Amino acid sequence: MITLSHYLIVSGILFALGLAGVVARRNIIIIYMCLEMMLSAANLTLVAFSRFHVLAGLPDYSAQALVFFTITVAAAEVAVGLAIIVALYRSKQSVEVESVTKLQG
Amino acid sequence: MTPPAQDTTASLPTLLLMLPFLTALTILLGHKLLKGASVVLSIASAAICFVISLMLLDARDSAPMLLPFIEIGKFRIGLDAMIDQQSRGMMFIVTSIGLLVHLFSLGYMKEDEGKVRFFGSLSLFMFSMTGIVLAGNLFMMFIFWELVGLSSYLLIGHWFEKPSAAEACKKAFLTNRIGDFGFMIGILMLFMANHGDVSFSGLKGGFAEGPLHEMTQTHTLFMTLAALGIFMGAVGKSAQFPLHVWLPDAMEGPTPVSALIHAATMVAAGVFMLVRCSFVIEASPDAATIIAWIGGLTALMAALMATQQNDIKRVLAYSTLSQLGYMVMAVGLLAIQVSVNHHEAGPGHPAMFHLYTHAFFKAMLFLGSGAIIYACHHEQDIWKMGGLMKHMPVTFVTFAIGTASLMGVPFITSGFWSKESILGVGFEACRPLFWIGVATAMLTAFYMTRMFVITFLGKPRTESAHHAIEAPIIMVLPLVVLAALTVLSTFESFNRLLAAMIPNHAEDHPTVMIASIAALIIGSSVGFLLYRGKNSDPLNIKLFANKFYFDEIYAVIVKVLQDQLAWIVNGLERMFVDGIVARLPAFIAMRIGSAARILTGGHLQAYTFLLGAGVLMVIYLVVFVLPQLGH
Amino acid sequence: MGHLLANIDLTFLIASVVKIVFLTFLVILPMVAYSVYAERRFSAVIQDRVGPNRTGIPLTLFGFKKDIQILGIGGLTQPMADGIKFLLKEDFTPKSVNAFYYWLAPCLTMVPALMTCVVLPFGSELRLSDLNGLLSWVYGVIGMADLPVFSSVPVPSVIADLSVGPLYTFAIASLGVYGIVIAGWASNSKYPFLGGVRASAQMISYELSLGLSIIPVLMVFGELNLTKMSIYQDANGWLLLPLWGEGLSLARWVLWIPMGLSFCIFVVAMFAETNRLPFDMAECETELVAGYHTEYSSMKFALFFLGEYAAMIIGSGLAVTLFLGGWSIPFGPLIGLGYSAGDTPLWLGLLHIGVFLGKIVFFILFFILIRWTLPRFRFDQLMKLGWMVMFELALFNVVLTAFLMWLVPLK
Amino acid sequence: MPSLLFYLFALITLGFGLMVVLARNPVTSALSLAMSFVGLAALFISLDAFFIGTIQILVYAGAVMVLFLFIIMLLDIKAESDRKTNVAAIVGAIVLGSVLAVQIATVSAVHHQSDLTLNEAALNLVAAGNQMAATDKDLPTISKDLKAGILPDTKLMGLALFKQYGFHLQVMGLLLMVGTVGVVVLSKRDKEVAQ
Repeated sequence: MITLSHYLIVSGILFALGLAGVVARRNIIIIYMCLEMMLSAANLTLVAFSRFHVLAGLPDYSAQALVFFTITVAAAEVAVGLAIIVALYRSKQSVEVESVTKLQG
Repeated sequence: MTPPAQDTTASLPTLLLMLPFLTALTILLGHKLLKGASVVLSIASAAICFVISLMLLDARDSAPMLLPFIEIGKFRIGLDAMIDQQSRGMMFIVTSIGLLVHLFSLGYMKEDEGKVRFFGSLSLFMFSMTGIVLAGNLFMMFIFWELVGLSSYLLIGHWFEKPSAAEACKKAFLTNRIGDFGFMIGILMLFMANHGDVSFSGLKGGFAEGPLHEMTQTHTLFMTLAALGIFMGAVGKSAQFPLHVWLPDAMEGPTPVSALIHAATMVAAGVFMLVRCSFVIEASPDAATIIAWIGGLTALMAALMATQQNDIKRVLAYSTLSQLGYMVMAVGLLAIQVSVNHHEAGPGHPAMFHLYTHAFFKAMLFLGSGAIIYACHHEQDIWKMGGLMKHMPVTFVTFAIGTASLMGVPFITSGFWSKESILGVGFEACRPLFWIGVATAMLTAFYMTRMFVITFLGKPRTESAHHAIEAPIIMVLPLVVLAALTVLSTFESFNRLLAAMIPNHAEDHPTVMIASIAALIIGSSVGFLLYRGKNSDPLNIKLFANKFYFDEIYAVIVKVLQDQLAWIVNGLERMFVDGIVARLPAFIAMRIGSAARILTGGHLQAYTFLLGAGVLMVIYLVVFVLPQLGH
Repeated sequence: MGHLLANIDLTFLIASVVKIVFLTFLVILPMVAYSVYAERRFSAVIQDRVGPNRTGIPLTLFGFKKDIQILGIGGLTQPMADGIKFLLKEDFTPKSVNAFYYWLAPCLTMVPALMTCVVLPFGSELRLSDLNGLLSWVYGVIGMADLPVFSSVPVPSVIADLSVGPLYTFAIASLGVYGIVIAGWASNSKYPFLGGVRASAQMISYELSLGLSIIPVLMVFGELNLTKMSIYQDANGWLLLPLWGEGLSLARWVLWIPMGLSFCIFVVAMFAETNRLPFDMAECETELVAGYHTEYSSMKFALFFLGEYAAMIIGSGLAVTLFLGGWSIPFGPLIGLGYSAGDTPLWLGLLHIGVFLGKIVFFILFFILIRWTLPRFRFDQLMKLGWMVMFELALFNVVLTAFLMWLVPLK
Repeated sequence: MPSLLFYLFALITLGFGLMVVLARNPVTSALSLAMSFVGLAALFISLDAFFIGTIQILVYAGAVMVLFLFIIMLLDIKAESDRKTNVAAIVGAIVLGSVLAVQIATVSAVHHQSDLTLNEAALNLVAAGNQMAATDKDLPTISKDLKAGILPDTKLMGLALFKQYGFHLQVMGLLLMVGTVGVVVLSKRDKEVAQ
């Protein structure tokens, strides 16, 4: 049977994949996608906990409300982030992170 | 002496103080709206103030609180009035001359563009001066002292488009600042010595029996310095040597202003304050001696300078300086007399008496000169006038009365009596100063005769003088009133009103009277003989004409001192500010920064890697390590 | 599905598969095919032409004198002819395309369109036990009397009775945009690319109005289950035709105004979502040759077409279910044709399915009529309309509905 | 059987997730992520979170990923070439990712409820319905659904959002609005620069 830890492990692997992607990839857009993946992995954890934490015969909907908020924030974040990427592309003609090293000490 | 008839509440002095202020405020804020009405407003407020001061003449001595100002714990400063004989009399002088100057200005400034601004400033000046006169403590006096400085700055610089006027107002203000600085130090010293009480009554009590009494015994130098600090204020405001340089230049302002500031009020404020604080000076004889000598020196020097001036207003300005020197000398002399001879000081003070008589005739002279200048189409050089006796009879008569009074024509002029009382004190307290006073009196007679002869007698030297006609009635009226006051002030019955001003002098020594009459006769006859019918100055003494080169000397001193000081300060700054405060931390920060810059490669992935590694570490610690440690 | 995963049973699975096959292959795909035909005939009528009228069963190939025309109407076999033509044409793939995505794109268009239909209740329910008499007669005839018969529990005429019906539809429909975008991009050619970009911008923009427009409807129903909505409308009058049951109440008549507004917004947004004229910016011939499918040919091209028509049918189905009573017959309860749970005879269940399909056909004809009546918008006008008018209107409608429901509460 | 479905969807989620990280072509990455999200949505639904699952598809797969695709196509971002491969970053990523995965797996294993199965944590809808019918009289539809053994997921979600998290919801609205304004400002070309 499927247990809670099954879901948690899937979520953990997805999160690790996202993190690895963020570290390994150079394309900012893909880094962004990996971030979204990490957020979704966190969502999966939340939903799993929501379902396994039965409250008066029902799933714990507070966790799902949190997921809802996460998704909303992520949507806003994507919109702003992509706008920034477009602005970046306009000035650098590139979306590689190597081209954005102005903060270099 | 009439007994005080009525009780004084705080309302009359408050009204007296606030009315000009509100007027000034209204004019300042609403001048666009009010336009000509603001002139009427200003004059009305001056008139009301005059009426109030007349009402106050009958008031009883009191110290009403006008407004609470600052209260921090025990420390409190209030605007509290001190109504006594001195302030009542001074108030009368200030408001009466103020009102007359207002009226005179109505004619004199008729066509001026900044008329509204001028009247606003006048109201502000009246407010400040009222504050000084009413002040019951040194803080309040200092506040209004500064306000007087401000309003005189505004008035002298009324024609600020003229570079010389702009320079003059700046000079007056800066010079006053030096004096004010000393004044503030003096106040603070007294503040410290008297445990935070600087009200006049409190100080007086302190000197009689209190902390200050002990201080005068134990710390003589401290008290001398405090007295000199207070005196510094008077030096600035009353234009005593060495800060006298601003007063002649201040003649750049409109003539009514000269009359108001340099005859009756602002310069008198210094003397007024000295008399108020006379107990401070009396407590330290050294300071009294210095004050007396500075006064005498100023009187003599200014009289010498006045003999070679050609500008009618400048002659009067130097004569003012000279008379102020007289007054200051009187303060010092009386203090010497009180402290050395343990002569009990009476209610009246010779300096105040001279101030009071001088105020009237000097205001009249200034306004008269204003009328002359107005008639001669703003011509101020006396050598371009002449023969004005026929053209301006009223002015001539009033001017003659004023001149006589200033010279001290015996028995019939007020100036004679006040000068007599000062010389009398001098004769008793300090002989050298007495002779200086006599010399000054002689010089006064000389230069006044000179000016009078050149201006009014002989023939007109220029077209404008030829076509001069009597000034309009609004300008002549104040002259007549002032002349009447000048003459009246010799009469005992009139003097009763201003009892405080009249010194209860002892019988004068005959030497004094003989010496002063002789000085008058010698001075005026030499002047008359020398200048009658002349078209140019027979004497030509560069030293006097150039005012002893004071301005030039100051310029050099300031330049040299400033450069040296700047050199030292620059060196200090390089060493401390640049070196220790700025460069050293910058160097340290730079080293640390270049050590830390390895961490910030600007590579997003490296940052993320570090972040991820940190998260891993935290999880490891929280989940695996901490439970084992028993958390 | 948690329960479903745990308690999965074979009957349910088989019934679902039967329903999926029935709906997809026996209803939607033929309808798609005939929609194309209808479009051609309808446009011909509008333009005073004849249209395709000759295809029949080609008996002449076999030496007969005359082809047979089905039902005597020329051209009814045209869709089959078209299908054969598409299958037999050369499947040309340009050299510069990204081959994998070029292949993927048509599938991505077709699949979501068909997937959305699972939540549509296409009929009330089918009481198959009505057939038991017939069945046992057949069994008797073949001599095997002990074969199983249908249980008395009626089969609902919906594939998946989800509690998030409309949301699911929108979710899957929103995936449809991938097909167009990928097609435009993979073709590696500028007109398809422009078409793809336009299509994606347009579809994302109008999704907002589409979603917002049904919120008032959901508020009125208090439900997200499409089956329940249909049942309610059957008993109490359609949303846009509140003439019986509770529909005669004041509240429903007051709410008729925002519902009408919702319906208009929904239909307009539906046009934009399906890239139909007057909003077919993604493929407007005058500007973009043929838009995102310029480089496609043969069956792949046909799939785009099928996808578009399938989306149209599903959209119509949703509009019908939400606003026009779904499978319900007008005045059904009054004339004895209403639905009653577990007590609906088989013939009535079949009639309901027929009514549903009839409404969809009506809607498709409406789509076609609009296409051949209205001129095309300009792209900026389209976006402006979407963001500046439809969006605000839909938002306002939500507020209006809430206000009206507060003013005149429903029972 | 159900286990099979879970493994299928988990495989879809993780496999396409891996594709996102590995794919050279950004379009492949984006589409893989969309597919991964679809798998994730299925996992959500397997946890009875119908609403969240639908929203996951609607928002992420339907809108967010289309935006990504849109930007990728608009900026015409090409696949990365091999020459630029940063070995250190890749090694770091592999190490970090695997350590994190192992760590999370270990942490999940020590969770006190990690062995809980869905059957053990069964929902009791009828009881919940009865309770709700008793306490919340103004929510008849929810309790009716619950008593009928149906989970009215969306309604319960709405109840939680508007009853417990109303303020948070409004903050979200504000955030979205700020985001909208920010995007408009950011993507507006400076007219002078453009000239």
